[in-house]
Amino acid sequence: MKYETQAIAKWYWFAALALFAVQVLMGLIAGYVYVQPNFLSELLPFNILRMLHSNALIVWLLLGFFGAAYYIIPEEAEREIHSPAIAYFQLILLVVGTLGAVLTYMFNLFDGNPILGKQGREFLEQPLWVKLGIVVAALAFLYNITFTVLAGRKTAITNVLLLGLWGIAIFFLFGLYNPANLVLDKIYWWWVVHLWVEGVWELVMASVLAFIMLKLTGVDREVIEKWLYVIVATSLFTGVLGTGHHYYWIGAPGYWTWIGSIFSSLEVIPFFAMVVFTFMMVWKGKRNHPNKAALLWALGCSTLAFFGAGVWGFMHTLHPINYYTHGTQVTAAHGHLAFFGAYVSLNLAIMTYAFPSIFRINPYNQIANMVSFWMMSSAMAFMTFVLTFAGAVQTHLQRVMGMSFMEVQDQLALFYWMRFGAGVAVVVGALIFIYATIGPRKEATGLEGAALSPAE
Amino acid sequence: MAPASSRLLRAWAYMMALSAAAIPVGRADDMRPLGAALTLLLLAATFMKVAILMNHYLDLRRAAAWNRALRASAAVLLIVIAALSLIARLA
Amino acid sequence: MNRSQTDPFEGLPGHPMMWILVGSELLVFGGALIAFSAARIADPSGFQAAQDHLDRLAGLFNVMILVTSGLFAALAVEAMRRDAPDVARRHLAMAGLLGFVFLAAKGAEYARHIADGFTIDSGAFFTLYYLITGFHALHVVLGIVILAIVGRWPTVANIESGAVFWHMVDLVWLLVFPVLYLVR
Amino acid sequence: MSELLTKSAARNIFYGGSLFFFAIFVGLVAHTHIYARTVSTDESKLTVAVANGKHQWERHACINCHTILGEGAYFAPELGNVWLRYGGDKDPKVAREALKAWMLNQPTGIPGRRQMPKFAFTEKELDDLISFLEWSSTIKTNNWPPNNAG
Repeated sequence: MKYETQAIAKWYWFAALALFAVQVLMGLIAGYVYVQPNFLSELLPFNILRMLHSNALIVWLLLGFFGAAYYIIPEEAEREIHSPAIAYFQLILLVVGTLGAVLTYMFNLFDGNPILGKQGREFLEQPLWVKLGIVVAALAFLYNITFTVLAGRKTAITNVLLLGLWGIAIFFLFGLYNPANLVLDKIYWWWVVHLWVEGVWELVMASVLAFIMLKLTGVDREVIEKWLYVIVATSLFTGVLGTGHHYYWIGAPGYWTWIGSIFSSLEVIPFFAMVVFTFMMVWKGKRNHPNKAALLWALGCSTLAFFGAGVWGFMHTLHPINYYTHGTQVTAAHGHLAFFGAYVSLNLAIMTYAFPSIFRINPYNQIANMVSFWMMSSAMAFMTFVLTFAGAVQTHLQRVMGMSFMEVQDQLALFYWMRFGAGVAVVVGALIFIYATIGPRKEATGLEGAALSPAE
Repeated sequence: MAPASSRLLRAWAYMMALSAAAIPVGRADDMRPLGAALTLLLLAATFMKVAILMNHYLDLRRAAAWNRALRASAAVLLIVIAALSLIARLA
Repeated sequence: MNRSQTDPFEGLPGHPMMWILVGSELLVFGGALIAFSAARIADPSGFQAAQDHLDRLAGLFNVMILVTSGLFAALAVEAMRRDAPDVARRHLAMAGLLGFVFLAAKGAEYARHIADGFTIDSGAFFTLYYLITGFHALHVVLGIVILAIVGRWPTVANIESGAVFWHMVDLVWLLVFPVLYLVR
Repeated sequence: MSELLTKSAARNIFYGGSLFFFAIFVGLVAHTHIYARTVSTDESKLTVAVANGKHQWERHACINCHTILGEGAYFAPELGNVWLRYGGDKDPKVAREALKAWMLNQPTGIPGRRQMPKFAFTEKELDDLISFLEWSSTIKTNNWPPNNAG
């Protein structure tokens, strides 16, 4: 850590990790409800569990991104953050909003109130006041970050990161638009959801990965930035019109079936480029950085994102296939590995890299951290396989044979038990990760004598 | 005229001639269906045009590996299209 | 331009980034033409009937327009390499002008289709026809803008980049024309 | 200097290309917007009751168990076509009563069955919610879902 204000990231990541724990725990309970449907059914019904699971995920990933920005920007711009006070104000705002949303969901506070009650559109359930709070927080953040960047050195990494973060804020605004016409609602809902996760979030992902590669491998900035532009260009060139794959069956014109199929098949390219990029940089790199765990997460991130977002996305994106698989467990399988690979791993990678330098100690508990990587990754991969099989069976029975939904679900019980088992492993892995990164501190084992340069 | 320019002019003339060949080969001036042979011939003429364009207009002569790779992908694309078109004739 | 020995973009004219754009576009159009050919299998006679409404000679005319326009773009690059920016600009203007001729001819075609009652909703053939040719026409528009930009700042690298894009637009039409208008 | 030029050119092509694709996207969505209001849905039937029904749908976070037009959670049945599954196109009265009875009887509490929560509906809210589902079943969805099972 070269700049004092980089430590702001620490607080964002503490909050993020707390929510990460909430997220996986809620996921685990929801997974248990799949196999024991009466569990908590009156106290905390499935819809509430699922909101908590998905909302906690989104918010902690965003907190992670904000933290990453506060950590990366000073080093790239060679400036302290414009205003640490604003950064902390923003964090408080987000934490208050998050707590407000969680309490609102759990106790159904202000039921039906247009400002204070929950707004149940998928992923955008936050009460209006929370949404507006997020907008204010985003504005504060962008003001803070933009002024830091403008005053300092401008690199491709800051450029792309900033563009991604601006995009996140701008597209979130479409979440405030909720027309009574369900089709219109869905069309613009995807402007938030798709243009986030398959658009601007990819910019954040690529730039953070580029930063990690720059620091860990010691490859020339020039080479890394060239790759960065290649990746983000292909992701926007394909991803924007790739939105079409969500417009197949929601009442949009038929031409989207073609646009969506063609462009979203190509959405795999940026993810493939990220795999090639990370492995090439590590292979070419001359630096032997001691933080092996961070390297593992970064390589795992690009690889799992390629499979989860790229391959599993492609698998059912062609409209003749999607006609049958749309809204089945195939989608759930893809969603889980894509989010874990692309964005969870990314956050855990930058945290693994940066926490030791923020704490000004050697990379510590690397072994535990790497154990958590393999545990979570293999469990997520297993979960993905299981849900894919479940989805294939469901597609056949329900969409081809015409069996009723609940009858089909009964046939899938075994898969859901296996998914629950995978969920247990993910939760344990997550807890190990949290312990390894921010648990009791001790010096690293097995790295004695290594020339450590935590600030790199 | 510079030699480079006359080379480009020659490339242009070839491409124009190959395009004009679409009238007899692709029966561009009538409605009769195209047989398998003419379809293949038409796509072959298209490939030649594409190869000339890559070589001279895009100036890929200077990047031999890229020239080969792009030409090969164009060939693969046209072969796939030809195969699909022939399947459609059978269907 | 400072390129190392192992640069994969070695030898390509123009900016490497332009080739990323061009590569993406070629994949998109390649995918679209494959999709078109595959969709024909489901309904060969419907495609044939729809295709008979196209003006094949108008499509061929536009091939020749773009091939000629491409010549001017290539000549512009040659001129710029000889350090003759004014000549290069004249050639670029010519290339762009022919781009407008292309658009006018394409527009007239569209107008006839619409007058005949064929829109983007008139079956798979016309949906794909409008998507592919419309998307291509927008590339012609973008190409004209790019030619104007590189003509405004005429360096060798800029004009090479602009010409690369323009040739890609030309190349795509060379492929689109036989597949959409002639193969039957 | 040439390095700087290269970098700014990379940025410009990236921005320009992205903007181009985004502009096309915006244009198509504009057309889609009009299409959604005039072709794929019948806005003349989008009454206050339907709009309020959508509000009820959201208020109770139905989408976090069910799907509608294939989007949502995958825990409970698709509801975009539930109106048709209950025969609402043939006998709307019977379908409406059956749907009402179903919702009022939740949760069933049957062990091993997925449970739908008890929602505090007024009679009118319940009616509006069903009107929303009825309206949703008329959306032209390119013939999705493949069959009645949803």
